[in-house]
Amino acid sequence: MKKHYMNGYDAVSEIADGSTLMVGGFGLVGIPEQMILGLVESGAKNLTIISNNCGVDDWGLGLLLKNHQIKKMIGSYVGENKEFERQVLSGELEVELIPQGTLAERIRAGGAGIPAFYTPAGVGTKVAEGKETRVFHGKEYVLEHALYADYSLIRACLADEAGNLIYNKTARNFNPMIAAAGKITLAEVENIVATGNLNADQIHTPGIYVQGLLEAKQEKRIERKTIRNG
Amino acid sequence: MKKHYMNGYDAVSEIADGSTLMVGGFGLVGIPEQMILGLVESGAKNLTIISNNCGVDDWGLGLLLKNHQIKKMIGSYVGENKEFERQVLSGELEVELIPQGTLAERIRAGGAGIPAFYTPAGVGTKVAEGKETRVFHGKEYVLEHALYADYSLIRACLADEAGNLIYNKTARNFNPMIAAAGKITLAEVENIVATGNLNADQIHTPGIYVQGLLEAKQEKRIERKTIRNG
Amino acid sequence: MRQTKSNVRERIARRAEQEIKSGYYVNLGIGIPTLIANYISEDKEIVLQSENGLLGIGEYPEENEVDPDLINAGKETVTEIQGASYFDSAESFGMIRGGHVDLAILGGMEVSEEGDLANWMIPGKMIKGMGGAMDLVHGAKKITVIMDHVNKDGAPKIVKNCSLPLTGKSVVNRIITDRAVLDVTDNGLVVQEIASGYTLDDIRNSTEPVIHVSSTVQYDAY
Amino acid sequence: MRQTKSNVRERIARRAEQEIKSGYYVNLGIGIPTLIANYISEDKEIVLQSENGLLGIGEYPEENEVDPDLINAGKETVTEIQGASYFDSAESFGMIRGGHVDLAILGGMEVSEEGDLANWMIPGKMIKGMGGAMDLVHGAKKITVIMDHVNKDGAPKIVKNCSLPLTGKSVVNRIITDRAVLDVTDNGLVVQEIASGYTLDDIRNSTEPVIHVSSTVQYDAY
Repeated sequence: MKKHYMNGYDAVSEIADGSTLMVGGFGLVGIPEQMILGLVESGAKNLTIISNNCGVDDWGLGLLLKNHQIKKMIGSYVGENKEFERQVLSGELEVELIPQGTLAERIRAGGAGIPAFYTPAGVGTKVAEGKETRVFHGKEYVLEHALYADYSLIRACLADEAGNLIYNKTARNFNPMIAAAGKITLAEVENIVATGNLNADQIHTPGIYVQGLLEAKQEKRIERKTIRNG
Repeated sequence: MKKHYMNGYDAVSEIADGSTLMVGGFGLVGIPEQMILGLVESGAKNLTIISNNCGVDDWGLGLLLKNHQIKKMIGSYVGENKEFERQVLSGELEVELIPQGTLAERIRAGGAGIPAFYTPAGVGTKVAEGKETRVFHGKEYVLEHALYADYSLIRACLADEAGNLIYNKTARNFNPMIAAAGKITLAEVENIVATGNLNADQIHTPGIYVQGLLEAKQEKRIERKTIRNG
Repeated sequence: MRQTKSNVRERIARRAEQEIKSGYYVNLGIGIPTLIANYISEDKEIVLQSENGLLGIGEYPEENEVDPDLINAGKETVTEIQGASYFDSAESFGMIRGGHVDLAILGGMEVSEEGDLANWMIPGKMIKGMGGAMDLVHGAKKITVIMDHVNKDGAPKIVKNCSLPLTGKSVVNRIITDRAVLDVTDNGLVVQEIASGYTLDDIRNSTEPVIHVSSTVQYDAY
Repeated sequence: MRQTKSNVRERIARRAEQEIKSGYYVNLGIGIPTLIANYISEDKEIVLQSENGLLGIGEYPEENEVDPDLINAGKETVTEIQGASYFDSAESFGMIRGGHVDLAILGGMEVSEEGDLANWMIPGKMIKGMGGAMDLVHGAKKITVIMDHVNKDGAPKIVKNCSLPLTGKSVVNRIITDRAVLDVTDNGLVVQEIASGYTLDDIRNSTEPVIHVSSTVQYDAY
């Protein structure tokens, strides 16, 4: 039995100023919508956010940005909104950009007890500047370190009371690795079912990684609706 | 559409003497039974086998051992059979023992394009002798390298024609990582269904890792049958 | 014939489609490369990989098929083909980095004669991030870059050394432009095909580095 | 009272069970530690991890429940509890190495006063391999070793320095034997409990390193 939260604010209200948070999602897909709204409500400040993207002007992590709650953003593709650009240029917001695969692997490493690994991405570019590189099998690789978080906020489709999670389609993205890399992992899910109702072969995130559950309806805003015969 | 093989011999007949093979399974669970029998038939020699265990006297990789087809065994727990011991003591068989988690991670690294990583397992023991170690966050880690194979022989429960695989219970074990780490990956499965009949959210091994399929009935021998009221 | 912008894009996309062989697993970059999917011959069996965790991108959905949880790496709503699979981002980039994707077709701002690629940032402009491009250029078995042969000012985009920040060093195998197809080889750039409407001299004059000509070069190729 | 071998095992297992708190994820090593599962109090909610890819080991199966594809790390047929999940070996050891398992209870041949553990090989005897033990000792949040206090010849198994090849250096947090419970601390070994039938002197005489006594030491503890 994992702890249940009443709403987004309830889930995140203990997150202190200055915390490092990992937040699941790719674009607006698979983001913990209500927990992000809860953070807006709690007003936690000086947050370091590790997430692939930073939302849009009026949704997702963009809301925290607008509210000046983010001190540093670590991601692979940001700047989908004007406010992001403004805060970076004015020096209010620190940004660290990481190749997407390196970001995924660094988060995975954090959850899996691997402190560092070598990867080819970024070799010979700004990304590898000042970092150790090494040649294996005649090719150059750069040493990258694990990422960790005080809290991981993720979203899944289904959970059982034991905290086992199942994701829907491309809403899986960074969520499983982020689940494992947080000291405390809170999962926002569309439905919680009784333990025993999920097939053990089909669990994407085992309950061992999850400390709390929030059942909440999702808006699931679409960034770029593209239609076949549109 | 992946290539289909008629039987175990058909699947492995092109494997040349001196090849490096990864073979899925933990104990006798999740091993590609018919492809191992096919190798006995083909007689391929001087094989380097990377697999968690080495079968038992009369089943699994133990059959290749008995037939003197293995030059070197890389695994984490071997010696479940007398013949293994005899060949090691007589110098016929080379053995490299690796902590099980390091073995799993080195195979995963091979498939995922990570040439090397740091891990705590084995630090301060024989396993780390002669290897580079480094301190991260005050703890010592040892550098371990990716493993690769010419052929990966794995077993799954279900496949579709596109090579997507689903495993059953603890028969999953090393199979997914081994699937990704082989130049050529051949999957022995209990049933092949038409493409479109598997749920895309439930695939354990995406078809991109699989080059050939063999549908075959499995004996599934049990090493230690333990019964509640036995 | 004066080419419109959409003519040019279609010409490049149709030529790029020929790079894709039946049985290939392919990653098409965000933007123009994505358009290539519209031109893939129906008799080819192709699986498109999306780095956000989908193998088997289908067509854009009908209005009633739209699933907000199903997008491509460009964040467009898509569908899945039969035989598709979903996975997390670490698996997706393991798949890319591990050399399992046969071909990636990416856009480019500049390509050097040694195959360096710059396609992710312009100094002074807002940095958006490299997304998955830096992983893709080191992972896929073959990297093809598609772009206009020259920039808006008519200056070459194929250069001796990239002036923009690099996405990857020595990573490009083939360049397909509206004017030519060039391979990056150990002996420098080799022209394989010249598009209709252009001469070898046109290509030489609009390409900064020295180019070599393949013994099997095709004129009026596309 | 003279202890039979099975008496001794049961005593150790019952005491070790007290280490397991409700809500814990626990890995029980192969062999004697596996027996602890039989003594886990029913009012505790415990999830047992098996490094071959199962979270939620259940009881041994009834004859008609046996699934050859469902075993524990000791290769015994088992069942799954409600809420179980299966995963691959890389995920399983990521779970272990990443510090997500609350407690691992392992068998031991020797433990040193600094918490070094030797439990995987005896020189001169056939090497079977370390299996997952070297990963477990660095991963679980707490490592408890259970073993007889002395070997067959009556010699201490808790030693100043291990003579056998190590499984891990400075990894053991607590030792539970048939005679005592000892913690490995920065100030050396500290006796926390003494089993009935033994005195503090008995423990001192059968333990090679100097031992300290906790201010809250319990006698006749189990």
